[in-house]
Amino acid sequence: MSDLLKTDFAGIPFKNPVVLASGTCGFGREYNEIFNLEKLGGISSKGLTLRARAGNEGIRIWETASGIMNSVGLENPGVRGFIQNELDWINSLDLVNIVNLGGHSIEDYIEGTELLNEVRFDILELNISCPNVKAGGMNFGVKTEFAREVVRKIRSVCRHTLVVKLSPNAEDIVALARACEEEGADGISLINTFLAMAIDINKRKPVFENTYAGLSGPAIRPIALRMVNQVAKAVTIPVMGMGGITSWQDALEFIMAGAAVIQVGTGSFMDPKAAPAIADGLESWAASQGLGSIGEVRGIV
Amino acid sequence: MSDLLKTDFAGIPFKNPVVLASGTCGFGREYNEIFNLEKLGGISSKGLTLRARAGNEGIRIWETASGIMNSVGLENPGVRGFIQNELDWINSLDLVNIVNLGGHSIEDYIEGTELLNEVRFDILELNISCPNVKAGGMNFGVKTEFAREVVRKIRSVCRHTLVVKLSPNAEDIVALARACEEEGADGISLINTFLAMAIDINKRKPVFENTYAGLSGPAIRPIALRMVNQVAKAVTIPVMGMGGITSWQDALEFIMAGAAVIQVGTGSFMDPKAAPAIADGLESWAASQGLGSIGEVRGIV
Amino acid sequence: MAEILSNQRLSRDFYLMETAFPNTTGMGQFYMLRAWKEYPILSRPISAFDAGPDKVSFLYKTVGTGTEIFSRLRPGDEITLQGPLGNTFPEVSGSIAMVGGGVGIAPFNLAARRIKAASPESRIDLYLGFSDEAVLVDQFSAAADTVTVNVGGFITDEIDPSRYDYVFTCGPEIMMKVLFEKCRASGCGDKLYVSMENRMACGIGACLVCSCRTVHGNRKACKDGPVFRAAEVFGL
Amino acid sequence: MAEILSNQRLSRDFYLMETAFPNTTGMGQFYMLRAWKEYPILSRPISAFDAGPDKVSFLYKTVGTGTEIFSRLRPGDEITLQGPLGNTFPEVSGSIAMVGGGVGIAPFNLAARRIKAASPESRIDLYLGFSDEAVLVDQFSAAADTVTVNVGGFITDEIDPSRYDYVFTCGPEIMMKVLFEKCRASGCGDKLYVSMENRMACGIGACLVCSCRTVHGNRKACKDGPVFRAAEVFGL
Ligand SMILES: Cc1cc2nc3c(=O)[nH]c(=O)nc-3n(C[C@H](O)[C@H](O)[C@H](O)COP(=O)(O)OP(=O)(O)OC[C@H]3O[C@@H](n4cnc5c(N)ncnc54)[C@H](O)[C@@H]3O)c2cc1C
Ligand SMILES: Cc1cc2nc3c(=O)[nH]c(=O)nc-3n(C[C@H](O)[C@H](O)[C@H](O)COP(=O)(O)OP(=O)(O)OC[C@H]3O[C@@H](n4cnc5c(N)ncnc54)[C@H](O)[C@@H]3O)c2cc1C
Ligand SMILES: Cc1cc2nc3c(=O)[nH]c(=O)nc-3n(C[C@H](O)[C@H](O)[C@H](O)COP(=O)(O)O)c2cc1C
Ligand SMILES: Cc1cc2nc3c(=O)[nH]c(=O)nc-3n(C[C@H](O)[C@H](O)[C@H](O)COP(=O)(O)O)c2cc1C
Ligand code: FES
Ligand code: FES
Repeated sequence: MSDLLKTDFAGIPFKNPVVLASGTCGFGREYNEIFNLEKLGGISSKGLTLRARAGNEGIRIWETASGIMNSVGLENPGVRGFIQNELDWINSLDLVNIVNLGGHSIEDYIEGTELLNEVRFDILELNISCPNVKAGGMNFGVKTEFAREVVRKIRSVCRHTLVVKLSPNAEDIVALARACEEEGADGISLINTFLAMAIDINKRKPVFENTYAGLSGPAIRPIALRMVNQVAKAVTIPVMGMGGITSWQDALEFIMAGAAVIQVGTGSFMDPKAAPAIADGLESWAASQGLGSIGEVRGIV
Repeated sequence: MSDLLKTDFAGIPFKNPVVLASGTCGFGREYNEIFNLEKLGGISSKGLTLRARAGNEGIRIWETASGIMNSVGLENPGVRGFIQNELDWINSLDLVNIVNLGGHSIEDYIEGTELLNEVRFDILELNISCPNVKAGGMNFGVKTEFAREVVRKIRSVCRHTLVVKLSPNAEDIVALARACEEEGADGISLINTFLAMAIDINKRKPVFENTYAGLSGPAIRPIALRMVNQVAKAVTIPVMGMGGITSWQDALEFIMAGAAVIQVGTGSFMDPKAAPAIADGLESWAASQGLGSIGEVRGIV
Repeated sequence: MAEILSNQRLSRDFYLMETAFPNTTGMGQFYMLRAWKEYPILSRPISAFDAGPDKVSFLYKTVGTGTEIFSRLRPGDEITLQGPLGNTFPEVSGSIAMVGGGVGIAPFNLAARRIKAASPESRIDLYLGFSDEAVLVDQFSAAADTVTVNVGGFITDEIDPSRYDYVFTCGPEIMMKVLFEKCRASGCGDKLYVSMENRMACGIGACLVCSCRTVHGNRKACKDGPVFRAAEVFGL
Repeated sequence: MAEILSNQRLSRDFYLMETAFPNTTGMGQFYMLRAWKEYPILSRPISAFDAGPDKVSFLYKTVGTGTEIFSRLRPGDEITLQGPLGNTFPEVSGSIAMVGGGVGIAPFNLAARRIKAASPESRIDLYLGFSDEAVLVDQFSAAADTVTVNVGGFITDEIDPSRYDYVFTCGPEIMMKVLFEKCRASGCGDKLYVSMENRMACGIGACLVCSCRTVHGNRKACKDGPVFRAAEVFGL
């Protein structure tokens, strides 16, 4: 791989701007059996919470037109479990190690961040937006002022590069992104899943036990792209864009819209090698256009 | 057609709850050549503005994964043109005649409403949410307090049954719906299209001249359904639900989520007879379940 | 629903598909074609290449999702046809040139045949421009008096519009504009009729996504067109 | 990519599809199948019905979009197979019952053959429950010692679990639970192995949408399963 795709993100060098999205790739071990993970720029871990969680009951996945709804509910081994069993392995790989942290209360976020302060990785991706946790996890990502408060508190303790992951369910995603920047976030990633619903008409009940669940995939790509464009124009910190990216052409749209790095989630379910194929495709395109660096087309729209 | 599907909506009787959505069916003449429009409960006219508009330049339609983006920009003959050339014909049909009114300023809305006060039709559907009009049309539908102001002013002049059509781009769609109810709206319809974006990577430019355009179709159905459910639970006035409905099963999900009436937009492009097929399908289902009325399952989720 | 009678590959990306469908199609009219249920959303507008009482055939080029699905259909498969839709080329007689670029040649088989049938004394010269490989030249030759083929160049270079009473054209917008300028330059811009291939959704005049700006205000490409006087759409 | 060798309709909604694919598939393992590009999003998990060094075949039932696309594939078409995935039934010997309900019978052709090949002295009784029409009974008969077929009733009524060293089952969750209760009642709940058909997205253990609650905490149906001791998943 040439240098065409090298990307600096808030001082962290990515060999290419392609990252596996949180929650869709575990801690990378499984995909590493399918392709060499080091072909990618980075990986974002399954969303961690301070304590281990068993996740939600009932159906966790439902297909919709060009989308999927999930209600995993942050099943994860907890920050300590992650540090014990996964961290060293990910650190042994030559890629950017992004740790995704979710939470249900500011206290949990802070304690999780403090535990993570003690270990080495590249970026903390603060998920203030998981729609599958009933107990309020959502609210931090909806109202600008709640988001501001979490980011301020986490920033004051966090020793890592801090990226805040935004929810498309935010009331005003642009204002919220600006608040994150003001509070010292080093970058923004967006979008998490859309709050959505499905009903089983035979049972006359919601499909999901939590009634609502999170929609991702190509269906929502045009909305995600618009939000990435709006946010990238509004902040000066770099942006990681995601939402329905399945091909290098999709990825390029996000880059042209202003994303420095892109993440691939649902796309990996359609083709487990989607992410490395996107990196290859971007590189061929950049070469074919005679670019010196992919950065030349970033944000040109 | 039996009485199974009869639906009262804010005192207006619908023979069935299936309506063609604004902007996707002109003023009904073309679809009436394909099926008998009177098979439907109603039709919502192309969005009118006080004065005739030529609409937007450039590409107006773009396909996305299970969705379409449009940027028609309210091309319409104006309220007077509509009254002169279309109204009598629609009134001659046995169905609920819904007139959709858009606007760019409160003054225009008021003047349009006053002109419409002079003529006969069943429901005024106030579109406070068209994303394709640069000059602010959007804002009324985003912020609760702006919406409240328009609805208050229009309510004070409007002599027709007033339904307010909400945008999924609203900051807080539930609060906004409540504000509409408080200001005297007789019903709510939702959702209009999602603000979205597409980029032509070869031209390195947005596909649409206005950069953003409105996303509709099955792609956004799960989000629309969630919003309809939230709004239907939050207000006591009746709700018209729409967003990606293509089959009677989809329609039934919206009804179970709380919609009294449903509208079909993009679905008609997939099958021009989608709307009457939905009415037939709902009726067979209601009969097969031994219901006395479709109202028995409304809002049961 | 119509049954596919044949679906033949003519070149790298041109196909000819014949379907069983009762119709009375005018020259220049099109159908909305759909060979899938949910994905993609929109049906695809394709001109009638030929049409008899119970058959319609289509000449199409694979450019994306929809046309690629068409190319995989086999005899016996079903396809949904909505149409015929739109207006027709004017039923004129005299000496007529028909200039097609790429798959824009499609309507001129039917157009040439129809005009010849109505006024056998008319003279029809076909100009067909291809980017890599000519197709169906024999078939077109049987329909017209002469056929001029250009591969890889500019078909508009081959024609002298002043020699004709009418010129019909269909193809890339840029080609049609060049031809219009050529006609205008030789003082006969009003002879030229164009078939506009705007993107469409409903195909029947209800949604206004296909609007053409014309000197007489907006017109719907699907219903008022696809055929317009060139001066109406390019004369602005 | 694998080539379809045959794709045969067996009854109203059961199909047997044979594909050319090099593999070493264990009994009870499955593949993620995909015969489309973008729509629907997810690939479909289907158990191996039979597997040789360079062929895998699948017994499937058409229930929705994905399986209907499979049913339209013809010999020579291509399909994407990801796998083999998941764990296998335990390699046991002795007297073994295999109880399949509906298309849940699929894994037991391979399972019966593999166990017979490894320990020819083992006795295998197959119990196949169908809702409307029995299929492939000859093929199953060749793989096992006895085959008991039930159409339209409860296959779980036919079996006396206490007669067996092991019982394997796959089918609707309600059927598997009934069987587990039956085994437990006759004091042999620990003999029973179930294959769980949870909804899946990644199929490889990365996304956690297929989690099973077990007595040992969550397990991934796609990676730790699909085969579990029944007492682990139903014994809660
Ligand atoms: C009235 C009319 C008659 C037509 N007649 C024919 C015909 O006889 N034969 C034929 O092959 N084609 C014809 N077309 C064009 C044809 O409709 C498009 O090529 C087709 O819709 C592309 O579909 P797709 O899914 O394969 O491509 P998509 O995946 O939708 O798009 C692939 C490429 O085609 C472009 N495209 C998409 N829609 C159109 C369109 N409406 N016009 C021009 N470019 C488009 C896109 O920008 C993209 O670059 C006609 C179009 C119209 C409006
Ligand atoms: C490990 C495993 C092995 C399987 N082996 C086989 C097999 O050998 N043969 C076979 O025919 N099927 C098998 N299945 C079930 C098969 O995966 C589903 O029937 C298939 O995914 C349905 O896809 P569809 O697009 O046709 O239906 P959809 O349109 O997705 O759904 C149609 C109906 O099927 C139900 N459904 C969807 N996915 C599943 C699922 N994973 N499990 C149960 N019900 C579901 C839906 O609720 C719906 O009612 C297996 C499933 C798993 C998890
Ligand atoms: C099964 C699943 C699990 C997810 N879990 C998490 C998570 O734990 N933390 C998080 O920040 N985002 C999570 N997400 C959201 C994705 O990281 C991503 O933001 C979203 O799916 C949009 O991208 P996509 O359309 O490419 O999937 C999850 C998504 C899916 C589909
Ligand atoms: C081409 C097009 C034009 C539209 N024009 C209008 C309009 O003039 N006024 C309006 O209120 N909604 C308009 N809409 C929005 C639809 O009425 C509807 O709210 C939206 O498309 C979601 O429903 P659907 O997914 O069934 O299409 C338009 C939608 C489309 C696709
Ligand atoms: S395509 Fe709908 S009006 Fe022409
Ligand atoms: S399907 Fe993804 S973990 Fe099992």
